[in-house]
Amino acid sequence: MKAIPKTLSWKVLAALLALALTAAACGSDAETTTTEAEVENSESATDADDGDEPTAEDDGDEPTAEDDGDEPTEDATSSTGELEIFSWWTSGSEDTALQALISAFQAGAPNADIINGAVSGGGGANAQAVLATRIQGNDLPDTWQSGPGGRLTPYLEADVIRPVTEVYDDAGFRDTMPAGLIESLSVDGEIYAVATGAHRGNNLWYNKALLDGAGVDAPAGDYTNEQFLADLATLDAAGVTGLCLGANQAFAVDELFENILLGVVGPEGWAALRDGDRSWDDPEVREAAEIFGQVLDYVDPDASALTWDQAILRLADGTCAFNSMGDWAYGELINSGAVDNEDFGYVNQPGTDGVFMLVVDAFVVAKDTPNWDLAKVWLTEMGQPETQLEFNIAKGASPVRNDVDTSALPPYQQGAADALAADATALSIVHHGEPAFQTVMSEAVTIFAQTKDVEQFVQALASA
Amino acid sequence: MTDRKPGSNRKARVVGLVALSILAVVFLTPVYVMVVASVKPPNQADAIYMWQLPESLETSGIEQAWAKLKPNFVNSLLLVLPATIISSTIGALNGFIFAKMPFRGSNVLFASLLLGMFIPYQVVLIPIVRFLQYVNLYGSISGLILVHVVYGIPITTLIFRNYYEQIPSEILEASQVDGATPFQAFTRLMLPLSLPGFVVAGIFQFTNIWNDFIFGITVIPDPAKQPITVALNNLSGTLSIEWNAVMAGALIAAIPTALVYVVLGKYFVQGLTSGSVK
Amino acid sequence: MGDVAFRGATRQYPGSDFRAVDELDLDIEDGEFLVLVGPSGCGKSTSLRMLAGLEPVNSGTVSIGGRDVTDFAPRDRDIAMVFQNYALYPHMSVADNMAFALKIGKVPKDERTERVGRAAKLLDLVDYVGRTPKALSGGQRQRVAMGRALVRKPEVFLMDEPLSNLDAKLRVQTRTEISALQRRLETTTVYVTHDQVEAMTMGDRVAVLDRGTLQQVGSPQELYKTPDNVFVAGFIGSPGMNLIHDAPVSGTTANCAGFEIALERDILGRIASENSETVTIGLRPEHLTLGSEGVGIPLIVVGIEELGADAYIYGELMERGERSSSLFAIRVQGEARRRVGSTVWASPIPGETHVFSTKTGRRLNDSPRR
Amino acid sequence: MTTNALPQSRIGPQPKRARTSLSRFLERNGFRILVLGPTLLVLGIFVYGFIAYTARVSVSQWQGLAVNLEPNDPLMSTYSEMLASPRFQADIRNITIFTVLFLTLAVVLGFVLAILVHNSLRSRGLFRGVFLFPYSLSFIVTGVVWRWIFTPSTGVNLILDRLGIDARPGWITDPTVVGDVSGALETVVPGGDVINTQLGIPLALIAVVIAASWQLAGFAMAIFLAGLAGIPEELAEAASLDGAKTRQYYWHVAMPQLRPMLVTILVILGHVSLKSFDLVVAMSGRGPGFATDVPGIYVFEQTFRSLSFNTGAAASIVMLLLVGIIIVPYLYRTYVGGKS
Repeated sequence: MKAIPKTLSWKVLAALLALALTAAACGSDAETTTTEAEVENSESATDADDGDEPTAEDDGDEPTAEDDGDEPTEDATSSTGELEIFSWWTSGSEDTALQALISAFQAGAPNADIINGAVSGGGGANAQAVLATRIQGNDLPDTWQSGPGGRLTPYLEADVIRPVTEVYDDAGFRDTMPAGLIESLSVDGEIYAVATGAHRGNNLWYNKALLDGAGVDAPAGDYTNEQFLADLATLDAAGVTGLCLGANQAFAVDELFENILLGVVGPEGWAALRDGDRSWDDPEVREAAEIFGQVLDYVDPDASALTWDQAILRLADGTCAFNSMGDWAYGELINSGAVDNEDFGYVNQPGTDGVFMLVVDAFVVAKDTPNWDLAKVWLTEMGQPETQLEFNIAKGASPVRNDVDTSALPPYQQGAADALAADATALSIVHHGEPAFQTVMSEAVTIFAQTKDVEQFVQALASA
Repeated sequence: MTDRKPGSNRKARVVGLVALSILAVVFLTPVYVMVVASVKPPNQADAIYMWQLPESLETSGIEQAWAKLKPNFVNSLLLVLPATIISSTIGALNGFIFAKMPFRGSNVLFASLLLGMFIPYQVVLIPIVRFLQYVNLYGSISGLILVHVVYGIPITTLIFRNYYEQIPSEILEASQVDGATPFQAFTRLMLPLSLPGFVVAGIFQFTNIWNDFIFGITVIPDPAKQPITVALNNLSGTLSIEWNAVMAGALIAAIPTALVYVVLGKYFVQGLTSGSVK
Repeated sequence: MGDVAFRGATRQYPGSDFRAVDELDLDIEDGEFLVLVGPSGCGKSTSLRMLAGLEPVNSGTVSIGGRDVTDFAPRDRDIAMVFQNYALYPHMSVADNMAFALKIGKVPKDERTERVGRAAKLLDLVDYVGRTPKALSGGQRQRVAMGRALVRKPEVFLMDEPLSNLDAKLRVQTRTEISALQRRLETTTVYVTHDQVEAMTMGDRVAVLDRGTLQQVGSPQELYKTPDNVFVAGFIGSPGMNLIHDAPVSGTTANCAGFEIALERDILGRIASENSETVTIGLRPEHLTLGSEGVGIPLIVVGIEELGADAYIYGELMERGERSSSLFAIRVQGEARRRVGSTVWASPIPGETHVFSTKTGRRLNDSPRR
Repeated sequence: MTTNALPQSRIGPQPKRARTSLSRFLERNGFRILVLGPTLLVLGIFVYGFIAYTARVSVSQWQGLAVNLEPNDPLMSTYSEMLASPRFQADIRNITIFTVLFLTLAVVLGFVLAILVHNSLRSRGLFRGVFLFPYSLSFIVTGVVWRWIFTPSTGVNLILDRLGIDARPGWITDPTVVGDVSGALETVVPGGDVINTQLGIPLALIAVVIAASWQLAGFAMAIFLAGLAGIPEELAEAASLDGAKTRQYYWHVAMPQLRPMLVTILVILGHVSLKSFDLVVAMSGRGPGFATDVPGIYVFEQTFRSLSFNTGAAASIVMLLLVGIIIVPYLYRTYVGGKS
């Protein structure tokens, strides 16, 4: 047996050194390939790291520090400095859409830099965790992605966002955006966010070939839950799995229930439930739960292993006939090579014809931001028709302005945009409920999916 | 090796090799899935096609992943190397004290130190951010290093304590009699004998810190300074996920850790054999 | 000056009710070779470790060269130690092992090399200085451990059973070498062993410990000839002293399995003052002769240990018609062998009888008393 | 050398003994203090300080983004509500079962791998690398791969079919909880129906156990390998002469020798297991009927999704207590009660 070679420790050291050198080499590469907007920033970061003085660079991006101190002296316009934006759009179409917003901003404020802080994962859950932590640390981005309705409540309670009403007034958004939407972004007469676009949540997608094969008529606008259940039964008898569901993610199951509920209670009932004017112990909620329970009987047995995108792909490849999912599914279907109105069709969730379940992306602004001027540019540019168009083409959503020329949009989105302008709206609870209630509902849905205990279910909702 | 040793006769060897090969295939199955998915076009990188070989090699996933991960790769190295070395060294010193210089109450202290490993990290995020802001390290790699070092200490201490227990105390007593101070005993005797301990602790810390996501994301808000896991996570969007890029990214991100195993794996075993005094 | 003194030195391990070393008082002279001997668990190693500073002293003091070193760290005591398992530094070469203490002590390199070289030569290790301990035989390792102590030129050498890991032949050889070396260097040496032969052959003086208490200290001859108590009597000597417990005293004699041994008057006086009716009689094997039938102590032969020139007959004592379990040894010479199973009669040589108190185990003979 | 020299040394204090008790204390303990001091300081803050903070939050009214440390009324109401919730009960059940199964499988697998690799004369390094590789991957991605594999209609079941194994387990989609003892328990528990979940083994967890073991068995193997290498060959030879079969040797001779390694593995994997989050989120999420939900997810969702900071904090305190119940007696026995 040999003793430890003395040289061994040197070998290890050498290996570490090699790693470090690789790091350095990659580092120099990195500087040349970062996007223009980040170049300055990442260079300074790398330099500082090399110098081993990480504390020194902090001052650079802490919003509380008066950044304007050094730079604005060179250029006296207010449109300089850095704007940190924070979202959960990091990849694919979402990233493309975000870049549209960023270029619009850069056109409006050519001397300003953008720090694009984005954290993906868990349907924005990671990003929200980071935000919650940063709020506790009083270190907020200048502007961040949020939703309307209950999503704004925690920020307002913590007093960390500021009204942006003046943007609406200055840019004339009030006249061009749906009142219902503006309402959902408002509290006590002040508006707190600008929307980038709206997704429709209450779509029922179906595989045309499967329905035909089982002798089921393609659903039309007046589709009812009775018909839906009958069709599911017919499909089942024909050996076809009725419903795809991405139950691996809780939100997909929640959304199925939400859509069924909207079909039963209608837009007014929905608003009443949301506002607390109606109890969740309501007979109509029970009825919706009953239907939900029956629908679940036809769900793909693989559902718990599938994410929403896998579920919609299963619909495209003919594994199952229906899927209830927001219209972000459309892009996924098209990407998979399926053809609209040929391979798949869509209809509003039974009973929700003429209602638009709103799933909205919007940006709020930090109350104490030193870069309010830049934030104003950001929000104003975001609401411009061209930006809205470009953003929503990429994102697969509908512009929230009613004066956008939607002819440039693909057929589905044209229809959705028109519907947004014409239909009654309901604000999604799954996406825009108050966080605490939303969690309770989600847990109740998960339990109900196993127990089918209507009483327990409505009690859980009612007591939340 | 003699044939009398259990497990070393020819038949056992063949059976062993067969068993190993089967296990290796089983172990590599998920890796196969990853590799295959990473060279497919995005819409083919899904469970439905998971077993199928790609029709043609598509490098877009790899390119996309590399482009996005490259800058953060460097950050991770700048983070992981010092954090691993520092926490292992502190663990070695602590382990030395607990194993070879016990004192009244040292076992209670050690046990309460170990409890630190079990803190659910989610719940300390907010205090961490506040603390780091207080000491002016928030948002910096140094701050992240500090966090990883602190939460690494219990584990490295445990590893080194268990390792040092195996080294006969007489060696240390001999050094005491030979006039060495505790510090000299540590640097001249224990450290040269500690390589296997460092390999175990180092592997664990390197992998843990390299793959950490939750601290990286909360302590450093600036994307230019974030570690690779955050960038890897960001390869997938919220509503659109290209699994080919994510899988390729995961493989790229695994290179340094895998490299560490290849380089150190040998010494992991070798070091201990030659280090023992029995 | 390398004299050593224990004063009431006591060590009690935490959580133990028992004192590993109980108020040890012991003086070791400069240049002396003192052996601490006793059965395992007697406290001999603990005593040595207290002297080395490896074990704290709960009460009492330890001093070296007149300095109270009780609270000193080992490195401040100017001692060198050889451990039972040698405790060589596994990652260092033989030379580095020996030079370690000098390096720590900032001895200049030239002198270091010179001293290590001399030690290596002395210990016949010259060819091995570049090897690591792994590559050495047991005997070589033992010599390295010695060498490591030697190069230090300390006030005191401490050796903790340094020969126990060697085979029998090597042990005898090394034993002589160590003794010779010590005599040459004249460095105070405290040597721990459980082997009384080692103790008797090596020590200038021997200290016998049992259950944490010092039983007797003296030259090997003193211990052999005038053991202070039953324990020392039984422990020292190979085979040990034959002991007959609870021998009833009547008149001027003690009855050993039917054989009456006459007791001197002053012994009888001490028995009387103790208010005791029995004594323990001790007889060395060489102080017994084979008597004719009916004369002496009756024994049934259970075994014979043939040593060539002479032999030991081991027999079981017949007490009141029953065999006792304790073995009796008789040294016989020449042709005086007996069959196993036969009965022999052992008759003590007058004047060579040791008498101990039944109650205290202490020696009752009139002898140079301590 | 005589005794009369000694009293002197007692009376006339030696220069070195003249030091104050403080300096003597420092001389003896200086190194310990120097080493452990900083560790204790930072861990005091980062572990115990933060635990205290968390405990305080858990009895506060803090919900929403604004810090609110007002004590709750009644003080423990967050706990009582949480402990009664079916989800949290399921989480406790899951994490307990998961930890037991995962530790068993990972240790056994790691041990078997270590023996095989240790005894393989050829390609030792290659195999070691193969088995260790999963450990280098990020949970967030391996979870996805394993979700694919355990998707019943497209994953591993296809391979089982191909191999002629006629079982189509539901894996992570299986909501079944076998061996439910909650009914039986409630007859024992005074007060009746405090148990709002099925106390049994959720089958969906087994898939997660397999995935976690796949990822971490290599680490266990590596540590066992190091341990095996440290066992002297004579032991194997002696065992062989004593007539031990290979299996008996490893069980009766090698395993006891590896006990310190086993402790290291159990503690390290145990804490990984109890905190599991990433893997489960990416793989099975909550699972059907919370069959694979774990406290880690609960803490995250309560804290950052529901913004119920008090509930999240309470859940993590309960997690810590759970750990405490399991680990503290063990730590005590191993490190405090035993040898000193």
